[in-house]
Amino acid sequence: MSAHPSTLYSETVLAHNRAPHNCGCLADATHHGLAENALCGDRLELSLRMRGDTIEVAMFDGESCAITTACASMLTGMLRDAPRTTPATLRAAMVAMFRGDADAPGEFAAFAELRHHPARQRCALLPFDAALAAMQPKE
Amino acid sequence: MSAHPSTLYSETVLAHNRAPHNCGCLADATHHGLAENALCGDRLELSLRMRGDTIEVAMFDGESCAITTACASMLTGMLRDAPRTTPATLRAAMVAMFRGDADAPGEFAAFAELRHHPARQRCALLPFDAALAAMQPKE
Amino acid sequence: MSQLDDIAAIRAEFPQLARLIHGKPLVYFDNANTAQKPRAVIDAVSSYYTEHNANVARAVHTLGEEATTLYEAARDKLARFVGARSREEVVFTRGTTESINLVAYSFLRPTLKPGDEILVSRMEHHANIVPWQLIAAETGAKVVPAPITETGELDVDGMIALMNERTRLVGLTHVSNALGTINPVERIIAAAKARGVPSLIDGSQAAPHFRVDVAALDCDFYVLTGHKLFGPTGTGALIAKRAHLDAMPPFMGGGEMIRKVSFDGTTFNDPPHKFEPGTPNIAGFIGLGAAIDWLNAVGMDAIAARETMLRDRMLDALRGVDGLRLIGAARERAAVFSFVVEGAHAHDIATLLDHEGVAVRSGHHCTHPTMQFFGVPATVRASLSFYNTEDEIAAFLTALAKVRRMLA
Amino acid sequence: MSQLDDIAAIRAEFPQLARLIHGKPLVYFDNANTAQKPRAVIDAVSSYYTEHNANVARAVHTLGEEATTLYEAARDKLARFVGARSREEVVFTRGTTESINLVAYSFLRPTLKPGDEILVSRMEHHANIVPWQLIAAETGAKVVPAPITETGELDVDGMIALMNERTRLVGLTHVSNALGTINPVERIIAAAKARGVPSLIDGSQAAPHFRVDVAALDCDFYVLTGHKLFGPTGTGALIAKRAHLDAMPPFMGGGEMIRKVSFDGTTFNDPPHKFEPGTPNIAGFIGLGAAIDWLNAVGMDAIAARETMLRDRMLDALRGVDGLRLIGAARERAAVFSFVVEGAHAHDIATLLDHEGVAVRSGHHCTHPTMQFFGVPATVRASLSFYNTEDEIAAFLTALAKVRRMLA
Ligand SMILES: Cc1ncc(COP(=O)(O)O)c(C=O)c1O
Ligand SMILES: Cc1ncc(COP(=O)(O)O)c(C=O)c1O
Repeated sequence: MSAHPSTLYSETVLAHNRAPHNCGCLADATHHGLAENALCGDRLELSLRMRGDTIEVAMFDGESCAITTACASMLTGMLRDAPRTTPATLRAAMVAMFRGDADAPGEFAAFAELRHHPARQRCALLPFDAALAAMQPKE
Repeated sequence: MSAHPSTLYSETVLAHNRAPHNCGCLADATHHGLAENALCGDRLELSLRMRGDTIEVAMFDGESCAITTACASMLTGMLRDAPRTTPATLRAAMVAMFRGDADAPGEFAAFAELRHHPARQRCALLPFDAALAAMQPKE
Repeated sequence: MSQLDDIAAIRAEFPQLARLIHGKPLVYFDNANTAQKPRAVIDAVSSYYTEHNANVARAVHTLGEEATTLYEAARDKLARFVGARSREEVVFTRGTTESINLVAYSFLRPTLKPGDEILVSRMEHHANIVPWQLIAAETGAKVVPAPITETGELDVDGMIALMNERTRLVGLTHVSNALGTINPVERIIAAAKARGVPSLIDGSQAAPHFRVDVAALDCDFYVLTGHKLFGPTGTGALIAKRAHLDAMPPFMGGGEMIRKVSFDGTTFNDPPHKFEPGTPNIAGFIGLGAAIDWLNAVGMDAIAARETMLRDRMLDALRGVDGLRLIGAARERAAVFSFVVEGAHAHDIATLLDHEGVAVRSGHHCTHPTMQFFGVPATVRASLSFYNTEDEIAAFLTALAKVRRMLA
Repeated sequence: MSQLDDIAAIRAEFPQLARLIHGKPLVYFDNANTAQKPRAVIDAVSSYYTEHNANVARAVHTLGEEATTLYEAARDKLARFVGARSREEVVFTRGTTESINLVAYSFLRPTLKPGDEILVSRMEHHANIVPWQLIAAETGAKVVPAPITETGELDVDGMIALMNERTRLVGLTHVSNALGTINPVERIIAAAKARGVPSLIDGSQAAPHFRVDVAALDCDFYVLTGHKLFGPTGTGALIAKRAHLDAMPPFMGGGEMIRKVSFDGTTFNDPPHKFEPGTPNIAGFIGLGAAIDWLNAVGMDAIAARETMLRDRMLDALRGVDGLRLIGAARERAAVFSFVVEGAHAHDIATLLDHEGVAVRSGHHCTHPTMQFFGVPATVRASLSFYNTEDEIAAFLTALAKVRRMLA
């Protein structure tokens, strides 16, 4: 049931993990979102600066595995000046990819191997869930 | 695990079942005891006329299977003018026989095959239990 | 054309059907007690242990992923097999008995009050009586029996008449394990729903014999047991409406059913996992998945058709036996027959039939109240499945005649 | 001379150990999660289904008697294996989780009052925390955590100091599944007994590794799970003092646990059957019986000796790895090792080790409070069994080094 292993930890993923983009705390964030992974206890926080329906900047913070870290690194890159609908759209594309329906756009295709690792899929979805949590109306 | 089947329903057992001894209600009974078999819902009532520590007469009544009926027929025969300890002694001999330790005395040896039918052993013990229940101090 | 047309080939897939009992070919007529397993099920269990054995939902290694995938695939298969609205509605349990206790403890008990009523028919298996009695005794509620008729059918109007504002749940068996009666569960479910009363249907004896569609039935709870469905022992399911599962507190606590545990407070996982604490019977459910695949390949409609044929043959045959009294004469019935024979005790008949290779059950079939209703302590029960044959019915009749001669 | 001297022959009895993972030989170091099964167990399950399949304690036919005899023989075997005082003390359950819930529901809950305390250590598995939390939430009692030390050992005096007149039960794991610590359970049992407090010992991780003597321990309840004991999934036991089992009300209701059912009142069967309603995991327990036979033939003392050797080798090896922090440093310990590695996440290590054929667990091991105590969200856990080898330890180390290079 498992495909060739090396493709899960591709050079793309490992490189993002070694030197993640947009890692840290966004000082002038307007929105914060947290997502947790019950399986490993990982927590990922995403902070956004939004103007209207546009995400201007996104940064992430937290202890996380290479899959989560690389995915958060890619996502925060994609969210620069992106419409607020982007996290939901991309998450749906990821889930479709895990089902084997189609590849996710851009660098996210690096996670295609997760279709053979259901236990790790949650790791890649964590940054999306944190972004969605951030934009959830609070009170 | 099962031995030759025919020996369980031996001619001895079948004959007792066809024409059981001491079947009916003992008009001048001093003691009554009831035993039930949860597996099949059978009920067997044993009535005794006792004088001091001696069982003078025993009779049984109830709907029961051939094993129970034959055993009750034999037991009530053995209990005529028997000491009150007889049911307990004979019951222990039956249980020992089911374990394969030794044959039970007299006609009860006809039930030796029950050692290969644990689910039916309770059938043969029912008359003994009714007798013991009868002699149990009541109030 | 159905695979069942070549019944010898079908039987060859059930290794135990080839067994000899006291030197005679086994005639297995105790299917309502437990069913025999096709080779595909036995192999699925073995191959889990020889190739994929690992715990589920915990480890990220290959074996753990394989075991989890196989285990959760069984849930998908069962969900589709019984027409559940979603896989999340399927909670895996040890069997029907645990499924009903789960509903009793988690759904009903928390809000049960003195005077509340739980309405079940008088033809229920103990599993659909005793759990309710336990929680009733604790809370002051009571279990109300709904009437049945002399023919062993549910008195539908009588049961509906007993539904009132104190009724907190209606429980009914889809098919009676003691009488073979197929109950008009739709009517009872609809009547309960009209009164806002939740319903539980015991499908233990239905799922193995015909197509079940839980969504169409629209009952609140449907329960079944795997070992009667040609699957491994120690498997079963509760199929429940999602809203109930969301609202119900957990039954048992432990690993997997939680999201986060601390001594300051614990949060629970989503259904169905909320109700599946600890390591489940992984091999068993993988085997149950294989059983469902097997049944789908043969086709439940073909199975039902063949069983109807066997039922009619058996009914004709039994009606022709002198001094034999059938207990239960429902028009809608499965191939399950309880009977008593004049001058011969059920246990003696069962033991002596076994000496001829014929396996039937004798006793009360875990339905004391039903036996009491018919005034018999015990019956002999012959219950058939699709893999039984007309030749076996003939062998059974010959054996029964011989047994009666012995006991006469 | 022990059979374990020919470890290749022993390994050959465990078919799954021959598996390749990603083309590499499987190194199975996830034994604390679930154990692999010897051929004897797999065959016992299969042969039940191909030869003896029938329900237990119900039918008088040959198959029913065979199944019942095999099932009840497993109870005798387990009773002897753990040194129970009698077979009636052994209640079969789905596993440790159900065993503990049974004690919570039937033993403790009926008399639990607001302010009552249930004392368990901070190194318990969720299975020995959450069931108590559920009944505590319902009754107003509370679950009190007993302290552990930085070395991952129980603070015995600290735990004893927490026993008071409100303490209704003391629960403690015999061996920690997260840390490997072997607890001095005798001291806690004795202290509890001196105060009239019943004790429950979680033997899930003890029974597979060394000889357990429940009568000598003299705890009130001992629980274990079959799948970690080289037996089938869906099996386990509660071993309890007979007086408790006699006094406890039933947990779940259904068939077999009753003597007589009527709508006017129901009487219950004797222990252990009182606590085993419905059709049990028959095949599973027959397999568990085979596992115990197998363990007895090899000898628990030989197993314990070999595991001590493996434990020492593994400990030396792990201590030599730069940047690796062992979580738990108890002196009395099993061959279970939790660790974290600088700059590498537990999940990444586990997944990448799997790519080298090495199966370890990563995560919280169902012990959130223990993880919180050590301030780590997750660890990698390598847990060994007697069938593991020194070569596998070497392979594990090589793989770990490779994984760290990849993640660096
Ligand atoms: C110490 C301990 N207790 C309880 C359990 C729960 O056992 P099970 O999941 O078999 O019920 C486990 C294993 O997961 C364990 O290691
Ligand atoms: C109608 C019915 N309900 C419930 C049960 C109990 O099922 P299980 O023993 O598998 O829990 C049975 C079978 O024994 C049954 O026939």
